[in-house]
Amino acid sequence: MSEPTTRAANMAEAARALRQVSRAKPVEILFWLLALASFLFLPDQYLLLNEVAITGLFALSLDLVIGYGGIVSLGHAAFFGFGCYLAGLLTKFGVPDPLMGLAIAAVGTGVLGFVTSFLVLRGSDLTRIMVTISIAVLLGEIANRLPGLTGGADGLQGVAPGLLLGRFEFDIFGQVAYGYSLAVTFVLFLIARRFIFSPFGWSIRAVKQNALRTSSIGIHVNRRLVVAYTLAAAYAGVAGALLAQTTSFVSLDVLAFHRSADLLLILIIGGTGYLYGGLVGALLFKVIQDFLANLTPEYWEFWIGMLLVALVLIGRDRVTGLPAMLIGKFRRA
Amino acid sequence: MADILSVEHLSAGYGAAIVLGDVSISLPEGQSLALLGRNGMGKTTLLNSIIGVTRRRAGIIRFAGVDITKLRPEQRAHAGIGWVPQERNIFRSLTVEENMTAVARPGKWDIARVYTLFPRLRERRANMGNQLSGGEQQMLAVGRALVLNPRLMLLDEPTEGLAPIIVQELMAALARIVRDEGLSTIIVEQHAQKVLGVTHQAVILERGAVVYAGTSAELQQNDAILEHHLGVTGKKHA
Amino acid sequence: MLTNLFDGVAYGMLLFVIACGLSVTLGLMNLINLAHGAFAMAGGYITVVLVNRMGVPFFAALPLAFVLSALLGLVMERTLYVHVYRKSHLEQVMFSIGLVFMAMPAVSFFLGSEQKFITVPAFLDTRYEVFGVSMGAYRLLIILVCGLLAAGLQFIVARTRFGSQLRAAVDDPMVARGLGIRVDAVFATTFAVGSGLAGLGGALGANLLGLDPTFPVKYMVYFLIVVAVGGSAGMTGPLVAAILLGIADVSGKYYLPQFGSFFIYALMIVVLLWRPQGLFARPGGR
Amino acid sequence: MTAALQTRNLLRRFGGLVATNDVSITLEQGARHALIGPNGAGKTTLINLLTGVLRPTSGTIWLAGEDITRTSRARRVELGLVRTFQINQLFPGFTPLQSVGLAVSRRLGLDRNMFRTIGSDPRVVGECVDVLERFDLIDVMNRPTASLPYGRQRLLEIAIAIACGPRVLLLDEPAAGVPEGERGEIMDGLAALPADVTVLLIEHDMDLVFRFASRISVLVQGALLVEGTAEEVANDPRVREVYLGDDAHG
Repeated sequence: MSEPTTRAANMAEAARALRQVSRAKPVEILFWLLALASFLFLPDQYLLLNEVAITGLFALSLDLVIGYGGIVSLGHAAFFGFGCYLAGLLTKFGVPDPLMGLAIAAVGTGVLGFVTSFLVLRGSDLTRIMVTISIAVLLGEIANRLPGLTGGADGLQGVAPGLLLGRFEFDIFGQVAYGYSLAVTFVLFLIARRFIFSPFGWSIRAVKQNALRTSSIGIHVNRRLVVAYTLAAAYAGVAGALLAQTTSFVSLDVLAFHRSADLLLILIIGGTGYLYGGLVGALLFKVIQDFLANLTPEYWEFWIGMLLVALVLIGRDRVTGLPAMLIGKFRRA
Repeated sequence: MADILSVEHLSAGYGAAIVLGDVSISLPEGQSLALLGRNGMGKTTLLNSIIGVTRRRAGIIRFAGVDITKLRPEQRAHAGIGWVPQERNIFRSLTVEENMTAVARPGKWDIARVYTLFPRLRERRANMGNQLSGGEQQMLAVGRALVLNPRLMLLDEPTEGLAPIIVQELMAALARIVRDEGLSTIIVEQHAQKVLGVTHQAVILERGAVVYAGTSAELQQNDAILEHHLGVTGKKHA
Repeated sequence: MLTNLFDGVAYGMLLFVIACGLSVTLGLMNLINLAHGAFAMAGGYITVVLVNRMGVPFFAALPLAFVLSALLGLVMERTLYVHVYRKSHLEQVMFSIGLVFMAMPAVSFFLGSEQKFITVPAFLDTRYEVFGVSMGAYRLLIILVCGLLAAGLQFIVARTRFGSQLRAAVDDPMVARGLGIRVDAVFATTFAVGSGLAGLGGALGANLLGLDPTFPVKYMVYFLIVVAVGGSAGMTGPLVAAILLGIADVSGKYYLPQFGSFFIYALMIVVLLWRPQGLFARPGGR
Repeated sequence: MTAALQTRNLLRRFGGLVATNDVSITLEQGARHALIGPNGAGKTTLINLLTGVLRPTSGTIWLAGEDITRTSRARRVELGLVRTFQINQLFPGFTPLQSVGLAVSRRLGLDRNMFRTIGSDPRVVGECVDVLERFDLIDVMNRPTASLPYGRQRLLEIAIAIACGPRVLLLDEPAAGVPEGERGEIMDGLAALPADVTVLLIEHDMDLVFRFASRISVLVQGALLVEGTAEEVANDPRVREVYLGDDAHG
């Protein structure tokens, strides 16, 4: 059909194009260098940064569900809270090792995600929203009704994780805590990134774009979504476990509706479907929240709500398109 | 007589797909036009563009001398275009009578007159839209367009999938509306012979373009053109 | 037992009046509006201000709650909601949650965050014993008013030209437009009336459901259940769903208090597993 | 020789309506077969039955001698029965290369891999280039699908199907919605289909049908009216009647 040389060139070009998508871009490396720098040079902010890292991981998990799987969930806190309680209880019942706790929380929450995925994957967007909210509410009710185990409304007291790697103690300044959360988030991010650019990950993105076509090329759509949902649940569980271990406290609030809703806002701020949205959004959200909470301690939610409404009405593309446009101009110049 | 409808250089489709390219047709007031062509040649898209539910790329549509290109579908209906969609699209949770009252506008066509035209509908007046046979649905779709009291009726394959006896009844009613009432009408049909006897004008569409425009009487006599554009041979230069 | 049934029916009818507007907005515009409860809250607080602060008689305040909530709904629909119909469900969810987040602090800023009670006429505090069923006068009033409203709505939807146009627009918006039905106007009207009814329900139910700034979130799922289980094909589905929900919730909390609202959520998940498109959805419906 | 695709007495009812009525159709290996018929003749229902979207009320479907009447949709694709759609079903955010790459990965059984990147297997790259060259999409392979001209998107629709490695390909109106100026590309694309792939073409454009197909089946009201060579079908009085009206020479 075409000259052998053209074919070779086409092959090389195609291989390059396929590889290039998954290659780390300089801005990504810069991002993680900045994260490392924050650990080295911002000791005053460890507590806040720890929260950012955990929330970022949690939002990354929701991004796998919404941004890649296309499933609208309003109850993702269920997995976060489940992992949180699981890790908290483990330290009380003989598994003080943080990493072991993390692993068990991941597996336990993954199982919960796997089981509930079959409820969530049925029905329309509305049904999904309701089922996801309900699962979170149900878990909240269970936690509330079992004060003997969970401490009920008073929260789980006496969470005491052991030494990290058998050497580092969680200090009150949060240095070990932040380092730990950041490292875990980084590792899980790398895994997620690998996953997303694998053929399996492509197939999940394909489902979101066009489920009909995806099934027509011979891919079992629902099985793919079950895997994505399970993985995301495990990630959320790890994020929750990190919170329990680094703050030594678990309250009913980890399962609350506003956590799921805030998480959506974080993704809207940061953008869905490119993995960094959760991390960037978490940072911006925490900064905005901090700023607003100082300004109007009781009413900051109002401004968050207004931000949400504005982002939807103006269109997030136009908001985030601005920096991209400027960068583009800068590059061309 | 002035044109009730003139379509000028219309190009339209759905989403990214372009079905019509540069189509022009016109119809004098009081006349009827048969819009012919095989399946998938753009007949329905042209009708849908006149009522305003496609994506227009270029061209204008004038109705009674007024440019209606920018009007929304409901405004076009109010201006005097009655539509019988291809799938009939009877509102299924409305009764036969409600299907008409919901859209009726004052004028000489009221529900009583539709019942006189289609006595069958009177018997079924309290039935829900989803309980009707194909023929009844088609009669209702025509009646529903009539009570809009339009100046132009658009009928999309009114006989498709109906039993011959129903087709006869329906065509007789349409002939009465077109001939005796002088209502301007466009009828989309795949089967030329069914409508050429009823209509004044005929247009054949092929792949989104007009390939024949003339009187129905002429076309009826022209076996070569009928065979060429509507038959199955498909030989371009037969 | 019967008393529970009675209370459950009152509760369910209240949920119906609040949520019925939601089912139409979902069916007609495919709009997921999680902020619907905020209109109910608005109606409740309007009544609090009118009755408790301005001394307006309770029965005069109720129609005012309807009218003002409806106006609020109309303004919001024309200025804000109209821009999100064509957006994705995710964006609709975000948008309406944003509205809820704005509504809650706004209310606590102006009116305080504690629970409010509406001063009702004394005769509504009495209870009647009929065949051993103890019936509170206030709940009787709710059943009466909501029953009349449900009947009125049923009449409007089933018998009037407006109702036919509404049903036609839900069935097939494109063809309805093509046949001259002003779908946007029908929808705006419906949105306004739905908001007004939510407001009226919020006013009537303030003392029963508990009125505080968290109201829209607390009952969000309840309203959604009415819609998701009842379907959007007509008024009957949501009414039956609301009454079943009311009875289930009241008896659940009475007989199984240790489970709280656990029962109702579990029940809903089971129902949606069994019929993902709702109990009363018509086959092939949207 | 076993037929590539065969149905026997396929029947599908919707309530009282018989949408597909006792259809028996046989496609030989490598056949170029067209299915024509007026609107509402049941062509879409037949495709849905063949691909497993609908289950037949009665009757049997064989793919290369294997009974697939009850087989799942995805499994039928794995067995080599692939379709295209009348309305484009593409991945607007992927490039043509990525779309084809996904289909190729699936066919090579690499799609369950979670940790290799999609282009790391040279077989995938090679097959992608084969398919893209075949359909003349190489020059746009790295552009987002949504930005391609409609004619190119139609070609990609077929290219993705070919990348699935079909033994039997169902083409649902490949030229629908393509502007006159871009039709040539579609014709070329159809001509470029591998000779060993059996093709069932559903199309209204008779030019295309007669140029492409060696055998034609005419479906009317759910039932097969005529089946034969292009010549036979074109000259069959019953077919003329269906297309021209009740009395073609009245």
